[in-house]
Amino acid sequence: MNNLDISYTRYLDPEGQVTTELPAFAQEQSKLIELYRRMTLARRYDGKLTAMQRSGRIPSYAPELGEEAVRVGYATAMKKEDVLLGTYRDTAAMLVRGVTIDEDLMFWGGDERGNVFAGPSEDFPLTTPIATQTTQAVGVAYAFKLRDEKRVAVTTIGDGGSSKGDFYEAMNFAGAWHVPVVFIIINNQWAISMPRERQSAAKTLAQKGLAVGIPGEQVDGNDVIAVCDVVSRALENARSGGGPTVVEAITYRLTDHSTADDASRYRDPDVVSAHWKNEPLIRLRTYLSESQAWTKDDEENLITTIDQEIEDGIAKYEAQEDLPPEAMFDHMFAELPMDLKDQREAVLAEFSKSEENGYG
Amino acid sequence: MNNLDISYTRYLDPEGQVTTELPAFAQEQSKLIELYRRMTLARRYDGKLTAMQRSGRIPSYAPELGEEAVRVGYATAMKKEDVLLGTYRDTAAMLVRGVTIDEDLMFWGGDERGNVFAGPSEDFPLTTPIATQTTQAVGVAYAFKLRDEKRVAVTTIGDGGSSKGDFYEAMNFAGAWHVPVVFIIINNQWAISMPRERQSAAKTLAQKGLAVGIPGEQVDGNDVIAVCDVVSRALENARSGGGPTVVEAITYRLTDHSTADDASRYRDPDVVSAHWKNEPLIRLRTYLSESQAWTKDDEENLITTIDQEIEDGIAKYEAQEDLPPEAMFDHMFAELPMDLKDQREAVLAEFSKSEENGYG
Amino acid sequence: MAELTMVSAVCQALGRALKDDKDVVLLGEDVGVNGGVFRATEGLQEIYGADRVIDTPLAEAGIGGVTVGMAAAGLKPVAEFQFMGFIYSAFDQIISHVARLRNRTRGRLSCPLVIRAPYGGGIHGPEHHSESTEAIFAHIPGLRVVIPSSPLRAYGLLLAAIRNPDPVMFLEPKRVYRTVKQEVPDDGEALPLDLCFVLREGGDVTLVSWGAAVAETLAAAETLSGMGIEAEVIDVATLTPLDMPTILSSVEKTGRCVIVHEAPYTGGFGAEIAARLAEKGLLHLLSPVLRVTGYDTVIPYAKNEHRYLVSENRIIDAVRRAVAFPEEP
Amino acid sequence: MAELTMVSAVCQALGRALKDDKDVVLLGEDVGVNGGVFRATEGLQEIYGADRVIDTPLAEAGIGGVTVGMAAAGLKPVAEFQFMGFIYSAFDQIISHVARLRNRTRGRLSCPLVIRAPYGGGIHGPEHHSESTEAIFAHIPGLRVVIPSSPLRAYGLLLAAIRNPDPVMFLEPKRVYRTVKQEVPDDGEALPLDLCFVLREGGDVTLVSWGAAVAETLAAAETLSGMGIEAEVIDVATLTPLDMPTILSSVEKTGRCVIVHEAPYTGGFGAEIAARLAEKGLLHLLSPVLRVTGYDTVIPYAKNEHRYLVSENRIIDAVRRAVAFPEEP
Ligand SMILES: Cc1ncc(C[n+]2csc(CCOP(=O)(O)OP(=O)(O)O)c2C)c(N)n1
Ligand SMILES: Cc1ncc(C[n+]2csc(CCOP(=O)(O)OP(=O)(O)O)c2C)c(N)n1
Ligand SMILES: [Mg+2]
Ligand SMILES: [Mg+2]
Repeated sequence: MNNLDISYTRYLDPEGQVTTELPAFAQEQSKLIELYRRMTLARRYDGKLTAMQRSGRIPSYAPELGEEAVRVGYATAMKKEDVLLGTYRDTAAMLVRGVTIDEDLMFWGGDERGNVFAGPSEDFPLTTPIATQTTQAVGVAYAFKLRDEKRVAVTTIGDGGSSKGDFYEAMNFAGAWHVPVVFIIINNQWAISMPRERQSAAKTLAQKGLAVGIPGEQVDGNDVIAVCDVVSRALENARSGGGPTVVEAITYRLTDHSTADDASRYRDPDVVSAHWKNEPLIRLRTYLSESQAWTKDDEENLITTIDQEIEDGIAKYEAQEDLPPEAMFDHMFAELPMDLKDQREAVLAEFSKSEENGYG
Repeated sequence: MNNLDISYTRYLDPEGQVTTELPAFAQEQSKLIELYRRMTLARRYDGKLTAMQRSGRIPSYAPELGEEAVRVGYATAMKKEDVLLGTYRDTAAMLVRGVTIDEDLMFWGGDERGNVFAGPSEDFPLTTPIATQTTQAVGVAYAFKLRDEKRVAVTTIGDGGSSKGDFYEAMNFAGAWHVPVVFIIINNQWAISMPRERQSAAKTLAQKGLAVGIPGEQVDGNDVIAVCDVVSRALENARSGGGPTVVEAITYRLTDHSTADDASRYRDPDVVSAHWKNEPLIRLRTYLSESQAWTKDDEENLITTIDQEIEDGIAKYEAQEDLPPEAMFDHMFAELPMDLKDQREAVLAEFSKSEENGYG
Repeated sequence: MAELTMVSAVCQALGRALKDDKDVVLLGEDVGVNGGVFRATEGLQEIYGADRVIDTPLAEAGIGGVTVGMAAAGLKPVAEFQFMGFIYSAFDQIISHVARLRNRTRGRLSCPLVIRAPYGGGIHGPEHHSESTEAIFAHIPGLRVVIPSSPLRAYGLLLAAIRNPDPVMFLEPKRVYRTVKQEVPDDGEALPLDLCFVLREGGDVTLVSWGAAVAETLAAAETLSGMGIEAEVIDVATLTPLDMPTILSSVEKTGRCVIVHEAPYTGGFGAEIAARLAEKGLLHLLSPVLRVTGYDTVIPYAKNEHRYLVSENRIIDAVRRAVAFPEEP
Repeated sequence: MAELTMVSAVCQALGRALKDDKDVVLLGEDVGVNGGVFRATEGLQEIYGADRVIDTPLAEAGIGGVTVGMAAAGLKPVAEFQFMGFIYSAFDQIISHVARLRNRTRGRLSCPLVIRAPYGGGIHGPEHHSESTEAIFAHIPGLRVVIPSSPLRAYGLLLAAIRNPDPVMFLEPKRVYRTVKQEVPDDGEALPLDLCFVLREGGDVTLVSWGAAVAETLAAAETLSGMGIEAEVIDVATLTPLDMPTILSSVEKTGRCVIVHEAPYTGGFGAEIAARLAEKGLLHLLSPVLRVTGYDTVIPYAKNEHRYLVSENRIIDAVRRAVAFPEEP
């Protein structure tokens, strides 16, 4: 079998001990505290969304428990003018990018207006059909290159998604066209019930880039410093004309695939528990505490502030006006074609008849 | 950039000189003569088909001038019970497999009966939609494995086709399922007007296998001994449970992409002429002559025999009864559904009215 | 005998097929240990092994292609696509090969396979989980498109589909996966393909439907009966090849027809049925052929979905317009 | 001014668009140096550069996806799929994203792109080079499906498609790429989308067609005129959104309608038009709505292809049946 050579980056081990000298940005404690804050927001909000689904307040949700470091890390590495094309599990990254909680809640609540985020106004909405975002990212990157803009398209995909032909085609286009795009494979070891080992005979997922001649590397996806560092370098490389990179971030899905899933059907709870010792928040907190940069009080204050932020977001979400019935017509085209007018009228007539005070 | 390690096999160089000790089978001159005969048949028949298209006797054809060694080599390496899933350019391989000239002519003549070859009755017909045959090959190989049959599915694809997601998915399935399939990338340097270098940033196409954890290697596709040898080994490995392999055979398309193409629009005729010195027949003929195993007379006799064989095939093809009009209905389903009966009647009525003696 | 939901009836049919025919294999994402995200293959891997109930990598074009290869090589694969919204990557295989292999090879090779996919809205699923694109498949010569609307028909039609020597698209209306239960004996009896099922007789109007919308159609028929309008209700079941004789003879009797489906209006399969009536049944039509369907919009996310789906009220309105024609009801 | 074939008119429109709007880019397999396998982009790379007339790797799903990304990022990409038979790998992008991005984001992002594909049979191409699957696209809400049938309409409609802020599937009937020439001034004038073109007036029967079959339809109309039957001929041009008012008012006048298309009968877009007549024009119909179409079979390889394609004779037969109805002609 052919030899390969794939690098793996980690700075903080699961016990919060530094294994290699930290990169420059991580020498500033304020930066690390901000990363910690972002991960904590992700964790708390994730728990809230899961709870809201359980109590019927939103129809479905794809949790990211245990995977916060990857998303916070890469989103922090991005510049505002870069463009993100994520999957359905990239909520934490969207928050870092500037999507507000009420906007995000609308999405999960089943309202298209949740995709109208003003913050990162060129970012794509979360994508359901797996891997389709990756070729789109190449198109976005092509536009950047053509217009000579120093911007990068960032796209994510799961370990499962990395089996899809679209992803391969995306990498190949990116390599052939040498455009500024970074592919982040978020390897959380599971694609619903399919474990990583059975998804592909490839020893690493980073080596997928080799098929198309673009560099691939691995990073400890539970080490937010490492993710941020590796992605920053890939971004700078792309921004300065160095072309695309594939980054495989290795993490672990600590919970069900989605609120419709029951992972206990297909994986051993003991193995899952064992993975809790690798989860990303503890290690950064330990490091910060041991560096005297974080106290119990800080932790409590942070959680209080974040929970309030979340509650405020929920309140704002719940105060939104309901979607009008005709909304389903009004954004299909820049201008509603004549042929759809009757249908729109019919819907209006039906629901003005039967609904007195809007959607209930 | 990551390091890779891809082997390249060649036994005979373009001048017909042995560069490495020949493999066992090639020590027998009769075997080499048979390979030479097969390549010569391919060359002569290819010229004939091209001429027939020019004179309007068949509507289109995809020539394989210069690429005979790959197809003759891999098809010779296959066992009868293996199954081939080729592209539109694999005519030479089909002849080796036992498809007759009249059957093949029917295909190119625009008659579905050309796909009813009795020889290799489980082989797939030539495939037009690029790369779709590769995932099918994995399904065939899966059936072999499930039934515990010692057979291998062989599938080919072009350098252009190797960019398609289907091919990647096929390799990934094959790796994950460890099924007996051999992927042969026939890199003839061009996909219509797209040169290999712009198709992908990958330095070799063999390394495409690495993305999915299956071995990849290169072979001189104009050295029929090398192709036969490398593919034989891959086949034996697959047959004995060793799993899939990707073989990149490097050759050169010496003529137009198809009879509808005009390659002078996009490539330099001088470069093409230079490639004539690498073409596969000369080097084997030189080697055989220099080994005193082949004379001018042998050559003349061979060509006479082959040309006769081709003429006989054409005569048989032309003696075929015309396709009846209703043929388009009669193989859509095992049994014609009620709902199609009227349509079939209509066609029969229309063409019994207007055509007195069949298709003209 | 226990009563089964439609999804359990599907599972029972799959188990039966695996048991009866060693060439039958199931494949798809999460169909193995997990038993499918809807549990349509629950417990089957345990009984028939991971070689015959096969978890695939996440790659739909690949699933399409390997299924073709398996079928041509003598197996009888039943592939599950997790949702119809994710089947599109397999279109090339479905259109270019599944539907054509027999014809291309004049029967030398064939594609005795079944492609299963849950389809339709109404479960408050995320985007792309609510598609109804059956009309696309129904336009591809060489495919059979079969849609059950009850546990019994799911069992009988799925067995028929698996035993059929040609490819079948078996589309399962997931909205009714668990809404009704029926006694479904595991007797291995298939139901006939290529025939409509007349679910209710009536002389005033013909209601033609399939899939999940059959439920609202039947409910509307009951309500209409209370209003003195007797509707004949036809479940098309096999869209293609279409059993037009059954529909035609009903419309010859009633003179009026309302077609009900969840898919968008324009180019939905309802158009084909209406068009055939305009061709073959014109002299019998006493009123316009009406279609009660989804709109020509993307099916909305959960919050607005109920306003898109066909409702009993919309069916009743249409029937009353048809019956009153040319007056307004 | 030189007369242009349809394919040259396409090329002229593309050149015009590249010249007028720096955001326009072309991409596809062999569209660059080679100028496209049909020469629809001939010479354009030389003028506008390899950055704007872009050869892609051989990967249709990828072409679909990068086109979406380009469009959302502010370019106006025009993607060529070499033949309609190879577009299926891009379906996921077309159905899941092209048709939906505006709606999903309530207009925050959009897809101002054009997807071009030569389609239809009659050129004795190999298998998979002769597809007519326009009905599939016409069933997808959010897409415009536009089909020119002459050099002038190719030029004007393609410019309109490129300037349209929403995605357009622009399907070019390759059988007539070079059969007629017309003067096509490069005046940058677009033709209106979403409207049918009445190509010939007549009071006895309405012939509705699009694409290559318009040629046989017009020829049939001439022949019929010699038999005393005056046909109105409508080129639908934009299948969706459909301009039903133009068709309806013609049928209100003639009372008879024959629809002609090359695609298979069942579920072809002709069904939609016939269905709408059965709904909105019933009282005006003096005879069954007939469809002259391809059959529900795979379009045959070259040798039998002419027996599949719609012929002038078949159209004439159908019209005579319609006009004679209820008698046999
Ligand atoms: C094309 C496609 N196929 C199937 C699905 C259904 N599905 C949703 S998530 C999922 C597993 C994805 O696993 P992975 O890519 O590892 O991402 P993760 O969910 O672990 O983040 C599947 C099969 C889908 N959304 N899209
Ligand atoms: C899916 C698909 N896309 C496009 C085509 C049109 N086409 C036919 S051959 C060809 C180039 C193929 O190049 P390569 O794979 O290198 O094979 P070669 O023709 O050189 O043998 C193209 C684009 C096709 N047949 N199938
Ligand atoms: Mg995963
Ligand atoms: Mg090639």
